[in-house]
Amino acid sequence: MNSLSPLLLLLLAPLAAMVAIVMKAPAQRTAAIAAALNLVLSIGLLFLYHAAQGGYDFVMDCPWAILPGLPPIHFHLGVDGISLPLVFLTAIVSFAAVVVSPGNIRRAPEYFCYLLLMSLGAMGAFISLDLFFFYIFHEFALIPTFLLIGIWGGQNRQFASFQITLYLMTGSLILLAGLLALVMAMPPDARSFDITTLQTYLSTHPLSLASQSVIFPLLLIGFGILVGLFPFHSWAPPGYASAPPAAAMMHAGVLKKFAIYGLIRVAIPMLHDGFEQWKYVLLILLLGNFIYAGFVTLAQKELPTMLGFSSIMHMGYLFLGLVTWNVIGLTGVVILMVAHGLSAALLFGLSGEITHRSGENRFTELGGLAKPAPLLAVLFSFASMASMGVPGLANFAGEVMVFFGSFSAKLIPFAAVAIYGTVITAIFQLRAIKTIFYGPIPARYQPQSGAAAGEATGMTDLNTLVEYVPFVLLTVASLIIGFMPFLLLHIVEPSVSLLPFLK
Amino acid sequence: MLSSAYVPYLAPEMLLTVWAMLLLLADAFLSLTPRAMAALSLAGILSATLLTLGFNTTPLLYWGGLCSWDGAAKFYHVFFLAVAALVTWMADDVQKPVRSGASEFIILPLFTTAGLMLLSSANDFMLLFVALELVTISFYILVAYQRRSVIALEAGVKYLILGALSSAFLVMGVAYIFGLTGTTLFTSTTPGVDSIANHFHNDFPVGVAFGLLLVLTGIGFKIAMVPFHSWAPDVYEGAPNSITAFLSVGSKAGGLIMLIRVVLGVFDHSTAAAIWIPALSIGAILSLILGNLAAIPQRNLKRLLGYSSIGHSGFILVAIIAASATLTGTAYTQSPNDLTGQVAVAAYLVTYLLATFTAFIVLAVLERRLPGLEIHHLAGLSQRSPLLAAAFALSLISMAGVPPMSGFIAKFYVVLVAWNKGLYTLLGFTIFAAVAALYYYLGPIKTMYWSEPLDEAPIRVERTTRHVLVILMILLVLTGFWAQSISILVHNAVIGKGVPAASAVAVNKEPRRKQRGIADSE
Amino acid sequence: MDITLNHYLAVAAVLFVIGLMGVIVRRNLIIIYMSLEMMLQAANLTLVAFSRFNHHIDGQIFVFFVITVAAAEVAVGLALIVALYRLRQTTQVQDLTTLKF
Amino acid sequence: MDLAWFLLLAPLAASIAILLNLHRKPNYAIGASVGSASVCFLTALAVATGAVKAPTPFEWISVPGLTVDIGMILDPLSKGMLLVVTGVGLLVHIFSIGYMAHDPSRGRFFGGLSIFMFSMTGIVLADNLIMLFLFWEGVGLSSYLLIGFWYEKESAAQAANKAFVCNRIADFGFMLGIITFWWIMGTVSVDPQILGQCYAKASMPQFSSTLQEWGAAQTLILHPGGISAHSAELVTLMVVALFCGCIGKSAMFPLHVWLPDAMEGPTPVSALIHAATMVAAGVYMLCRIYPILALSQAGMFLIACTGCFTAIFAALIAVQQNDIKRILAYSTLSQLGYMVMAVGCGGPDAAMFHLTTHAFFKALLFLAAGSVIHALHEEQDIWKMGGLWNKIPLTFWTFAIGMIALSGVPPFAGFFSKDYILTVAYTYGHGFYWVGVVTAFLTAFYMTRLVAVAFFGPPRTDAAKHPHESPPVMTVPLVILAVLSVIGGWGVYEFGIQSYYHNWSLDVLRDDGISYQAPAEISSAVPSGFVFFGILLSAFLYVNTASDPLNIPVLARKFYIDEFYDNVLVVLQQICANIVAWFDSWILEGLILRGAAYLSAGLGELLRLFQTGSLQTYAYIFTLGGGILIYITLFAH
Repeated sequence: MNSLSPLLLLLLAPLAAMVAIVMKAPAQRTAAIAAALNLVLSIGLLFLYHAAQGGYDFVMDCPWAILPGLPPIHFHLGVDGISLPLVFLTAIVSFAAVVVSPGNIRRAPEYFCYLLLMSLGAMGAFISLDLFFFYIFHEFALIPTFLLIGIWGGQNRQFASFQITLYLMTGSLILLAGLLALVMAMPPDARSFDITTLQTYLSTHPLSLASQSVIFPLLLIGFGILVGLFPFHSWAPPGYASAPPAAAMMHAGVLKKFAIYGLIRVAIPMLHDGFEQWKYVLLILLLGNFIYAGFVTLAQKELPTMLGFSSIMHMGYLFLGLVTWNVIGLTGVVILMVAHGLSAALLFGLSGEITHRSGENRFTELGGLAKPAPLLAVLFSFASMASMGVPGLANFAGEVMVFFGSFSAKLIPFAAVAIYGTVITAIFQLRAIKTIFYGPIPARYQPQSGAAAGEATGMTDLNTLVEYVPFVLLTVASLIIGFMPFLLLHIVEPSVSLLPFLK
Repeated sequence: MLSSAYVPYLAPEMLLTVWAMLLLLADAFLSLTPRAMAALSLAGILSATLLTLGFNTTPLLYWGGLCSWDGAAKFYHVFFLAVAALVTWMADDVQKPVRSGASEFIILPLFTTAGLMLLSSANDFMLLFVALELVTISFYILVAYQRRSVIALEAGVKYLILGALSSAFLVMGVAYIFGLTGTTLFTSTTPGVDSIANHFHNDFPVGVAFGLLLVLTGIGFKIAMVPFHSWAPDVYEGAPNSITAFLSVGSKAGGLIMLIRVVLGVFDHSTAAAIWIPALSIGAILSLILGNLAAIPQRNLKRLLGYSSIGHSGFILVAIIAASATLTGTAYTQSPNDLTGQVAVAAYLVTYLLATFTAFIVLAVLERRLPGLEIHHLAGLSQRSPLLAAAFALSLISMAGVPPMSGFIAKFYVVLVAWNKGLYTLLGFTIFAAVAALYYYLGPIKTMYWSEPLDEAPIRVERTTRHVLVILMILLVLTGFWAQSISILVHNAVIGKGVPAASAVAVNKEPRRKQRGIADSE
Repeated sequence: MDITLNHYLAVAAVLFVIGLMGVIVRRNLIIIYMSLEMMLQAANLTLVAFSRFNHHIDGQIFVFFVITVAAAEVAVGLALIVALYRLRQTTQVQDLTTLKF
Repeated sequence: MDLAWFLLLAPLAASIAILLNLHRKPNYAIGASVGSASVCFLTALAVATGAVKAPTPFEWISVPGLTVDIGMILDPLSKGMLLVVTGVGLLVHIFSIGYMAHDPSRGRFFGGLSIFMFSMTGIVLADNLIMLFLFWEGVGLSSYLLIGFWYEKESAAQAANKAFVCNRIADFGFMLGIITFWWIMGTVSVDPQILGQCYAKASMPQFSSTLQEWGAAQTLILHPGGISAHSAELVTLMVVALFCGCIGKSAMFPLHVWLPDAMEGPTPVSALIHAATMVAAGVYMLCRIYPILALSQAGMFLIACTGCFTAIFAALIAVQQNDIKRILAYSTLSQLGYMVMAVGCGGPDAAMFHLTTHAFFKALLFLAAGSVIHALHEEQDIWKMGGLWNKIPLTFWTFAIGMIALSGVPPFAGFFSKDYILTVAYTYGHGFYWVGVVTAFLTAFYMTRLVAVAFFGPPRTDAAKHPHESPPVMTVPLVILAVLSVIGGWGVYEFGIQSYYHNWSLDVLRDDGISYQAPAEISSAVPSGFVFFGILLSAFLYVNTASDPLNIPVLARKFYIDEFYDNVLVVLQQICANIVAWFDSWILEGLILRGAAYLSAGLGELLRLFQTGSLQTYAYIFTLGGGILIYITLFAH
């Protein structure tokens, strides 16, 4: 299967846009066009994918490199029902992130290049079927994240950018050690970097329990750091709080999903005995995500940090779904990844707008913004409802399947905690809506009559098409999946059913 | 013993030396411009390179066994010539104020390079010592070349004293090894001829161990291994940029090939390995920790790179330890080439060369434009000169080992070989050091990209410099992403140790035990 | 009393250590440099002794190389020290501490 | 396409249209909303007559082992409920046209109503628990939006949050229940036939001892996954968990606190959502899954107790409230308690019967109260009214009819349904019966108090002196509801609401003496006597008084439940949150992470101190280091 794959376009579009931007093309427009192309393409792929039979489609495989001491590396692209939704997620969030960014941002060409690079990295990681590229592509995003937070970030950006970069680098290195260990622990003639080959081989010839129980925790910690598994979550809230909205959208919405995807694709199917052995640890840790992060979220006094912790908390659902390792739970995980990506991107984007327009992100100082900014209020409410798992928005479909799956796996107390998580989420999200949008309007957010008001900023709503289209797009996507989850399920479920060791 | 058939292998060194002498004479009698001198010098380097490339890599000994020729020798020859080319170009193009009319700054590196090349194929402690001193003495001059600068002179003197000290240790060590084995020859192609490798298979006298450790002290100085590292930060800071790069890459590589030839070529059997593996492990761990941690508070860029260079030595030492055949591991056998520690070292050096020269070219350019080379002087560089900022950032990121830069591949290899050999403790330190390294490499990037420039004036970069930088940047990314490019370069960089003359066809994969069997049967 | 190899080695070791001590404790660069030469000579003595007692000529050849190289080193070294003196009017090591930390 | 889908699509389309654009054009929004409600009602009529059949369901979620349809059940239960919802809904829509006429944001208001109609019909029609939960949350959402309609008011925003969070807490249990249901049954469908089969399964055990089951529940909690899916404890657990949903939605004790606060919303909302329909959804849900509930005696007992307690508890509080809407809200709580008690006592038909009549008269009471409030320019304190009976006669008379119906005076609707419940309760246990009777007395008492204080006596404020009668668009719905409140309970032979539901229950349930018992024949004279006594006593106390002759702070302060929640539970939770957050930022991130970072940097500072710049130090380090290295490798291992 050496023919070219449409997936290649997904990588080429941002690449071409970056080159164009370096060649002095108008930055935001070019980036937006590339992102839009990707979005259209990924939607097209959703329809073209041979959903019914599952498995990989749009495969392209060409030998890439033979490194000494390593099995051959292939440039192997392909998507199945698990990665395709994530490709869509990447495309839509990238588009939103590009469009949301202010066009007159300083040093625009650099900014959009970094954003595109993040998008490229995430996209590449999801469509790669070779461990080497799977890993490398994800790392593409590390330095752009550092720079985006550092250059265009908000308060405390220096500390946050260093912390997020170093922490994630640590995670990546541990992950690298784990992946290497995985490949190297195989008998020499069976070693491969190819994910499909590895899956086939390891599902029939599992590694010895001893090596599995050493390698799995490496992968778990590596991926766990990247996704913010308790107690490795400390990088996320300050990082997201300081990041420019677009970067936070990309990272919280998309890049974090890489780790969950990695656990589904690599760690658990390939090291299933190790997983069985360590899953109780994972269960304890995910309780930490729910309860600990949930309580920390309740105590936050600023919107962005609250969202940061809440996104940590919601990773608990994904982990719970993973632990079930049955079709229902895993399908739920995939749906929920997309759903959480959309809602997190929305929330971070809107939080950026609120902070930008009101000049404030502390709950004590905000209030009554629904009057001057009704559209913002509506969209934020939608996003919060999605995050709370209100039916009709995408998250509910995923969460409910995770709950069902975990019952099916007899993880009843954990399911109970997870369901209780929706209560905690409701408490803090509703409180956020209330304090930001409801109540009397502080005088300084009254719409300004005269333009000469100086520094006193009248609160403005999302006015132009460009301002609200990205948010509306994300909301509509969430609503469509929420109302019609079967659209996505048809794609996801057959591929999930092909995973090995399903219970 | 002297077989003229093998003389051509020495031709590149000879060519360089003779050419350098001719150039010195020409400088005395003709009034050549420095540019012409540099062009001539580069021409010499180019011809030496072409010569070297013409040789195949079949391992053999020549010159009566004083020199060896193998994949490693060829690789390091080319490597040093590449370094020399860059140094010469830098000396002419971006280091104008340093050379200040005198041509020795351009010509001396030729001698150094010849010495390094000789070092990479030495098979005898005597030759090794002479080659090493050729390198060291020419470096004394180069480091202190700006003799009106206090800093440069101070650096030169420090390098001089400590270098001489390490030479003394080295000679003393060699004396003991010689005394207890009766020879200075590493290995021999002829069973009848005495060589060090033919001794000590069952017992390993303390005296030889002592000698070996003294030799390691001398080599440790060259590669800036802790605790013999003290010179590095000071000399890096004081020397001209091109020379710092030369020291950092060339001299370090010279020390490493020396180390490989000694510990892997001669002393790589279980009783001796029990001596040097712990010693190098301690050195590696200390280098990783000290180099990377002490770099964190540094404010001077050259000094920072000096400390980081110590850290890099730590990484490479891990690979050398993993290269020991006495450690058993689970290497992958299906790929056409084995990944051995030696290959990892070579790969590391290639990526290190790219990154280091990129960094020092940028620093050399900036030296003339900025009030100093402290980190804070870089403020806003990305706006004053996007090219310089990008080049410097890429080189730092590569040194930090962030994918997909070429430095990642190097670290990847190191991790891989260490993993294969089960060196988990060293691996742990490696990962810790990598994170700490990222910390201080991010610092200058931060300053270049975030901080507001103190001076808005754009920095113009000359055309040649620009082109060289762009090429280096492309290589930095390309070699990382198309990782095979490095492996093509380095897959042969393996010493052909102890190959019996009878089967001179040989391969580097010849099992160790077999050689020992031959030696035992004598 | 027979003078054995060990005696030579001992003398050489003592010389070496004296030289080393000189490098460490003396403050004048010239003296330090002389101490370094003493260390090299200690090595040479070792080489010659081994050569003599083991009946290998290689060691003595090596000594010539060492002497030659040391001479070259001294030439460069002294030139450096002179240059330093001309610039700073000192050859004391404690004055050479611009580069530190 | 099946016509029945219009029940869902019409309000959905209206709400989307209003969300997208029409909220800026109130009159179009009203048109869309009222139009969609009319379509709903007409379709519901068609459905009820059997002209429209249930549509083909489509798969919403379908993975191996879990199938969730979107489909409809059209059985007597849902048809009856559908008529109530759409009928009362339409009336409230019409009433709102007048009531909200002066609010600039009324477009948004009608949008919320349409979302509500969409969700509520969804609940009624849902053929499985997940679909029911979907719409269940949907009504919660619309309730949240409408309670917080005047979001500038801090109290309204707070009340909206409270409502949502209380419902969420309950839904926590409900969701657990749904999933347990699926685990036991292998399906989430609530199709009566499927439930009937499960019910008939011989393997389904039945229990009578609560204590015995509590021990089993402990086993379950301590040993997760350690029991088989069909074990008895699990069934009880499932029943209790499912009942949790009802506790939230129907505002049973202890989650009743949100309903009185929900009165912050516009009055039509209170009438429709927080009195007539949405809060009754919990009861409807219990009736829908009644065959499953009946499997657990302990569960049923718990349901009956909760309902019974809430009934008398809320009635007691209502006695001392002064806000007209709050009195009605507590009355709603109390009546919901009745219904839940009826379900628990084995009379789902009684519950549904009361639900229907209650929808009529409580909607009536709220709308009439709205009319009063409208007339008095947003005055809600009954002690600031007075003497209204002849100034706004239409409102007064309809209100009075509602009050009489609620009190259970024969032959008004409330009398029949309440009597039926008491009968069921008597059959189940005499205690429940007597509590019910006392509640009936209290109901009569506080309703009479309300009417006496608000409508009789001298006007106590200026506003009360010059009220104005509401426009016809508001009074016509009142009249229609008043008529229904009078005749709603009547039954002639086999024709009437009571026998309608009775027939339904006989179809669904088996007569095995446990889940359904034929009601005992008791006289309705006793409760009626209590009711009359209550009315008379209250009239005696309250007609022509200027202040409340009773003064019972514990009732006026609602048994201090709100204070307990706000000052203990919420504060406790916040303290926990702050402690954990402190730990996170100071210990985990601060001490451990930054500690590691600072330690590294500090160590780096320390290490660079070796680099003194002195050549002699370097030589010393060189020698010493070399010596130590040699010593370690040669001698120390």
